[in-house]
Amino acid sequence: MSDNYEPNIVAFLCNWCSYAGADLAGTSRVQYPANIQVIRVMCSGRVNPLYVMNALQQGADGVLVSGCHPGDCHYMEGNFYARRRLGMLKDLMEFVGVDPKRFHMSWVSASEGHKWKEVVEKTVEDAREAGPFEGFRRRQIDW
Amino acid sequence: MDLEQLRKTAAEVVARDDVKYLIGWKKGSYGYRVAPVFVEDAAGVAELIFSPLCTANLTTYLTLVEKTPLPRGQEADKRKVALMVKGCDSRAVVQLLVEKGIHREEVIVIGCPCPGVVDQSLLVEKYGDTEEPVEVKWNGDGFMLVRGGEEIKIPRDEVLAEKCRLCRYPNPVISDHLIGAEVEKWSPAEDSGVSELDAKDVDGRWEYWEEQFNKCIRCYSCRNVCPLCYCQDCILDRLNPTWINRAVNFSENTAFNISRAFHLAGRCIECGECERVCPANIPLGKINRKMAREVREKYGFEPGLDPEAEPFQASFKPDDPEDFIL
Amino acid sequence: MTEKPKIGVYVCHCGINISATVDVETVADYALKLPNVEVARTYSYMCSDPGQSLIKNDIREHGLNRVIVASCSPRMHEPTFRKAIKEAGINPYYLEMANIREQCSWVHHDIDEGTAKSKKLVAASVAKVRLLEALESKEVDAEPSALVIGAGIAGIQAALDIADAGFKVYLVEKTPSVGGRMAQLDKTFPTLDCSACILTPKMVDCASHPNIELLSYSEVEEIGGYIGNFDIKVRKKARYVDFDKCTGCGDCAAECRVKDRFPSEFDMGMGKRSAVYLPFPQAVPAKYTIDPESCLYLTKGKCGKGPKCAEVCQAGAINFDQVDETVEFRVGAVIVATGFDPFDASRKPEYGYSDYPNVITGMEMERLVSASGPTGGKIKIFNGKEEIEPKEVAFIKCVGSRDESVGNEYCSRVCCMYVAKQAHLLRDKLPDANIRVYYMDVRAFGKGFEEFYDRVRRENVRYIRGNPSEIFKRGDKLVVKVEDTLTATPLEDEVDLVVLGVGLEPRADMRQTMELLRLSQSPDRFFLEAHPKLRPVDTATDGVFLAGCCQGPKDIPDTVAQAKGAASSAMIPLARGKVVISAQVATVDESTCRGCGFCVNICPYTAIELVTVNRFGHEVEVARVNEALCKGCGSCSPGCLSDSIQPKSFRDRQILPQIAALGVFK
Amino acid sequence: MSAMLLNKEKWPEFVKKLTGKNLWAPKLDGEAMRFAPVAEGEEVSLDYGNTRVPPKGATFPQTETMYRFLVGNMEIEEPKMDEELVLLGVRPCDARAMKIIEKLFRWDYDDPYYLKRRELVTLVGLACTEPGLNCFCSSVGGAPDSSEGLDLLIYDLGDRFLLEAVTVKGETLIAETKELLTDSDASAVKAKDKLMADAGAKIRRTVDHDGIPEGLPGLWEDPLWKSVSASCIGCGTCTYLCPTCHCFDIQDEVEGFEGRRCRMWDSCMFEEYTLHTSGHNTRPTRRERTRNRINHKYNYFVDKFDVIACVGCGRCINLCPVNIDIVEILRRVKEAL
Repeated sequence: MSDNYEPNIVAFLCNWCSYAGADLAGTSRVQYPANIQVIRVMCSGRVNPLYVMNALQQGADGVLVSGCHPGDCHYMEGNFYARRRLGMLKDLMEFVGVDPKRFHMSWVSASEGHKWKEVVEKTVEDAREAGPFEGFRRRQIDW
Repeated sequence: MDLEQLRKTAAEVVARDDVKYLIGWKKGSYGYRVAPVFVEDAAGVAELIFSPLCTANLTTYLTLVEKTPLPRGQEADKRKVALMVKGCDSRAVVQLLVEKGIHREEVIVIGCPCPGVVDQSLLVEKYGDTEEPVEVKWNGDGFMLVRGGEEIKIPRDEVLAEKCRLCRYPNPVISDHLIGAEVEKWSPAEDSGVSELDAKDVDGRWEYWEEQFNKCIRCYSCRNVCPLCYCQDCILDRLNPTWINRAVNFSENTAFNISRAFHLAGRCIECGECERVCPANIPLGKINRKMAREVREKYGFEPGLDPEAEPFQASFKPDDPEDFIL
Repeated sequence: MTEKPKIGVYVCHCGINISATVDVETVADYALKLPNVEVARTYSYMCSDPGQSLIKNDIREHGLNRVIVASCSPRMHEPTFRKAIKEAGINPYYLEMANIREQCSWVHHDIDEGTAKSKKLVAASVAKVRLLEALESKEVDAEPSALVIGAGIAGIQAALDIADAGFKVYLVEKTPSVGGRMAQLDKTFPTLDCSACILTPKMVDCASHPNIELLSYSEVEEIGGYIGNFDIKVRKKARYVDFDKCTGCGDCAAECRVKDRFPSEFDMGMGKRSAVYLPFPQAVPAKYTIDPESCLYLTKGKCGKGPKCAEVCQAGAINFDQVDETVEFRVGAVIVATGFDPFDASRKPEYGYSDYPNVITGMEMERLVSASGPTGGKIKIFNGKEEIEPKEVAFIKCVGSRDESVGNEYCSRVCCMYVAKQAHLLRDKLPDANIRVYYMDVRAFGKGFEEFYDRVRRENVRYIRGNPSEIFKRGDKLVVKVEDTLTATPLEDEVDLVVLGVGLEPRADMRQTMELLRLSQSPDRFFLEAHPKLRPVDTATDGVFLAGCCQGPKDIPDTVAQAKGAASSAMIPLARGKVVISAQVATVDESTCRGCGFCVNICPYTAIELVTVNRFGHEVEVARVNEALCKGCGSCSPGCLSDSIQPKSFRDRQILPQIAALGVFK
Repeated sequence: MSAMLLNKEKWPEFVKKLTGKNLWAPKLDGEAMRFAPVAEGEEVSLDYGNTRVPPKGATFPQTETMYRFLVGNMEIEEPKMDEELVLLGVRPCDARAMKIIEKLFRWDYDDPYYLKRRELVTLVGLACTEPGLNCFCSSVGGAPDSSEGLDLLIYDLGDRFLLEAVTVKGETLIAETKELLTDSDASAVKAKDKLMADAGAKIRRTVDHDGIPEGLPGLWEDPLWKSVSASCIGCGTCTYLCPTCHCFDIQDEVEGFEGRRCRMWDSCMFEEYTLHTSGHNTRPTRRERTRNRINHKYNYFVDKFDVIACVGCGRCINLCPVNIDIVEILRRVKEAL
């Protein structure tokens, strides 16, 4: 691992809570690491767990999925589905030997700009500890 | 095993007008091999067997039959399919009912209580392969190998398939005709295969699976043999979008195997077919059983038991575990 | 066959909001090298008229068919740019926004980092926009009626406005009477209007209005559907009094065997009522209700030889066989006006509210000072020996507000003024009493507030800056322990009566309402509005609006103003008679669907059903989406193992390339 | 061509000499043998039946990059292909298979990828002494000591190896290892002949294909196809493990805006193999696909190239999960003629 290694994080945020929370962090000028790039989806329930695998395969060193707190889902139940699906995926990936530090899930509400910062910092820090995930890269092999 | 009762029941079933055929097992073309057989008339029932070599889960054939376009005016064949199942196989039938892959009225389940089947590769390893057809029978607590007039007693643990050591449902959970008496359940062994991997650290597990997935030749036999992989158009074959590239390399093989296991989480009924058919000997059962264990222990759910159950992947509980959430 | 994508990328400076941390020119140069990008430009404010014109001109001149705006959050300006490109003739859904302000320039310091990240976000947008699809929104009829939940002043005002405009209104109130908290108040600040005098006519109006169906003593049980077509189920609780027969004479209450035995909710427990009761004399509807929890007959099954009330009711209105009744109807819009709960003073045990009868809350003071209250407006307290007129009175402000220890960081906005008002009213009634107010700050920000505050101070009400730490008893006096922070003097102030200026809290039952309507809470736990500045009465759910204190503490004029705002917003779909159904809904590829019904199970809107179709001679079941019910959340999609159900604009084939773009470019 | 003897004591040295050349040999990978690179000093044992996956990947990789490109850019970049490869321990059936499929890759068009790899590879064969349970090479034109397709063939004579050069490449190898070898003698040849006669006698399964290539078209609609395919699960095991199966698919893999065009093994047993964009499938069920597999090997290929595209290695029989047995199918075809 080189000293100037910067982990590449892909994050999936629900439109109503977490994306709004990240926007709030912006309007509040909260500073956090630039390693994170956000893909907006309407609901955390939209996040196919295989996106996580796909992101790791395609160059991400860490993945974050964030949605509304339980009970606050704009679509009532989407985050509950996300929780079950991604919980399963996390177990599966850990069993296959993917460092659990590479994948996090969080609940960040529209009013939690500061929590968003904390979540990003934790995700980046953990991915940094886990190091580059080159072994699983799609193009690493006979590309 | 009451072969006479099996053949008699089978003959009655296939004689019905509303039955298309009966899917069972017959002796294979050589050695220990057993092959699936599709019996359409009473003459065919003589081929049927049920022995410790009948490992294949025939449930997969319920959804494997292609629905090719019918000429205009021609009616689809709506006759029932009769099917021989062991305990594990029967859970696949139930799970298919849950997922509407089949409807109850389309199938006649012939349940075969199962004292456990043998792992053919162990048999070959210990007793050698042969081109002559041989017989293996249940014998008291173990098995009996009959080869060229010679009878060899085999202790149960020596060749019992791993999935059977862990089995919790030796008797069919659903059946229309039960052949013979239910067998007494045994206490399932500790799943050491999974526990040993669990005990490793993540890097150790990654190393383990790296070696395994590198062997994968992507023949898709694991998927095709699985009674619950019955999508018309598997996402792993799809090009738009491409979830997994066709390229055969460690990255894509791993992605393929993760996806397959994920799609089976909360659905896999642990019949072990994927692992049995894998020409690369990848221990796929470990992944599936690991997920089944998580689903059972963390979510209190077991698939393939209740035809009225809500599908695990399409439901949630408000108090599902969330200790992993930041 | 889709045409080849021709993409225009527009990178916004946003003044220096973006350009200070992102080298926008570099980002544009980079974008120009990406596949299918024909034009890439920067501009100071893309959202301005000239900015939008720039895009429109390029669309016409260069034949662009896809547009990327790299600027602020799509939650801010996506509608703006959709509209702009639509005006220039391309489908509004051929737009993708890269959020390089809220999620980039504002949160990162380093210009290199900001620029690099912006490039990636633009690349991901290019990856996605190439694969977007043209969508058309559809219109469906809207039911020209509204539901208003809660009949306090907010609900009453909203209902009246909508009804006056000619639309049907269902006004649902949980308690037996309309009026809410305002009906309990004596006078209103700063004008000292009699609260009942200004409210009662409105209460009467809303009961008699031909367009208002008042459902008092009722609760909303279920809300389904969507803007324009909400399906409502309301449970009308059994009053055990025939609504049509009751004349409101009150004989029943007078003869009740448990007459005046129960604390009156209206009088904050200071007065008593019977088991059959009218909450207050001016109650609307003026119909009696039997409280099933206090009625002997209903709790014990027996009331003397027979219920007295039934005996004396000449109209024969008492009916113990009555059961709850469910009414169902459809409305086009919903206004939530469920109000607030006063802070429960027992949660500040140091003030001894639970221990000392002469520590009372502001709401109790309202009833005490009211001519129609339990004491007829006389200020009498019992000091343990005798009933006296208090000589020493202390008010304490900010009880349960601006107080992290009870979880309420917010200011309740009304306490400063109601305390001033009550001090004034007490001064009127007790000219010789010593009245002081302990305060942290005085916030007299409204129209006429400062003047009123000045007037009260001139009336010999002492304002002492200090937040009391404790109230305890010494003999028959209460001692307020406090430090006068202006003089840094510790005081132990002996008084007869303490009035706690309690704040406003979200209602205890608000979670029920949240779940009914899929609303969210802001950090203060009140309902979250769609935008704090620009959409203060809207919610995240289309067609659902907020009025009054359920959204946050406010005084009566603000409540009325918001109610009127909510009413006029709610009337938009009603007046138009049509609502636009989102184009971003889920769609099923029936050729690959295996009919397992997972999506049907998952959909919280029952928008998906299984239908039998003929596939080349075979009857197979497949999923089908009702587009009017679908909200486009996409939760169904990951549950679909064959990937057959996909939310438009957020399809897997649109998201996966985004993931690839973010991963590959480092 | 020359024949030389190698004393078994010198085998490690012989292997060591070859490791200078990007040497691959069968190694135990989990439970099965697989061709894998041999590091310098690593031992190579010739005591094995056959590899589970045939070595056809040496000339026809399961995944092969044809060229790389950038999306929206017309320039392509071709992969570099210049590394020589020596496969040590190839069974005669597998080498024969390479020669058979080469006919296709040289047919109407010279396939540059295949032919280049063929040119770069040297095949060192190992004659079979213990044929497997389901071997039937001698029924389909092969033999335990067939040298077709090989450059050099090794016989295990117990205490020594007999090396027979088959091609110039084989001669070169012999020349390069000359100092380890001694000239062959009559006793060695005699021992070899005896060994091979014994090996041939040990082959237990046979196929009588007489009349099959000509007869198959007449059996097009025969019910036997439905019967033999009913239990097929449609996986690619038989074809992927077949040394003569050579079907491939060409796909573009794009990640971000970079892509590559590659070809990879495909299998006629897969449903989407013949699936048209329209949704029409010319081989809609497993019946047609199974029929095609047999026809392709025993009819079309014979018709076109005058050789059966099956070398009797028995892999498809050994590993079919549902015991579909090509010998059995051919027996039934023969019966039906």
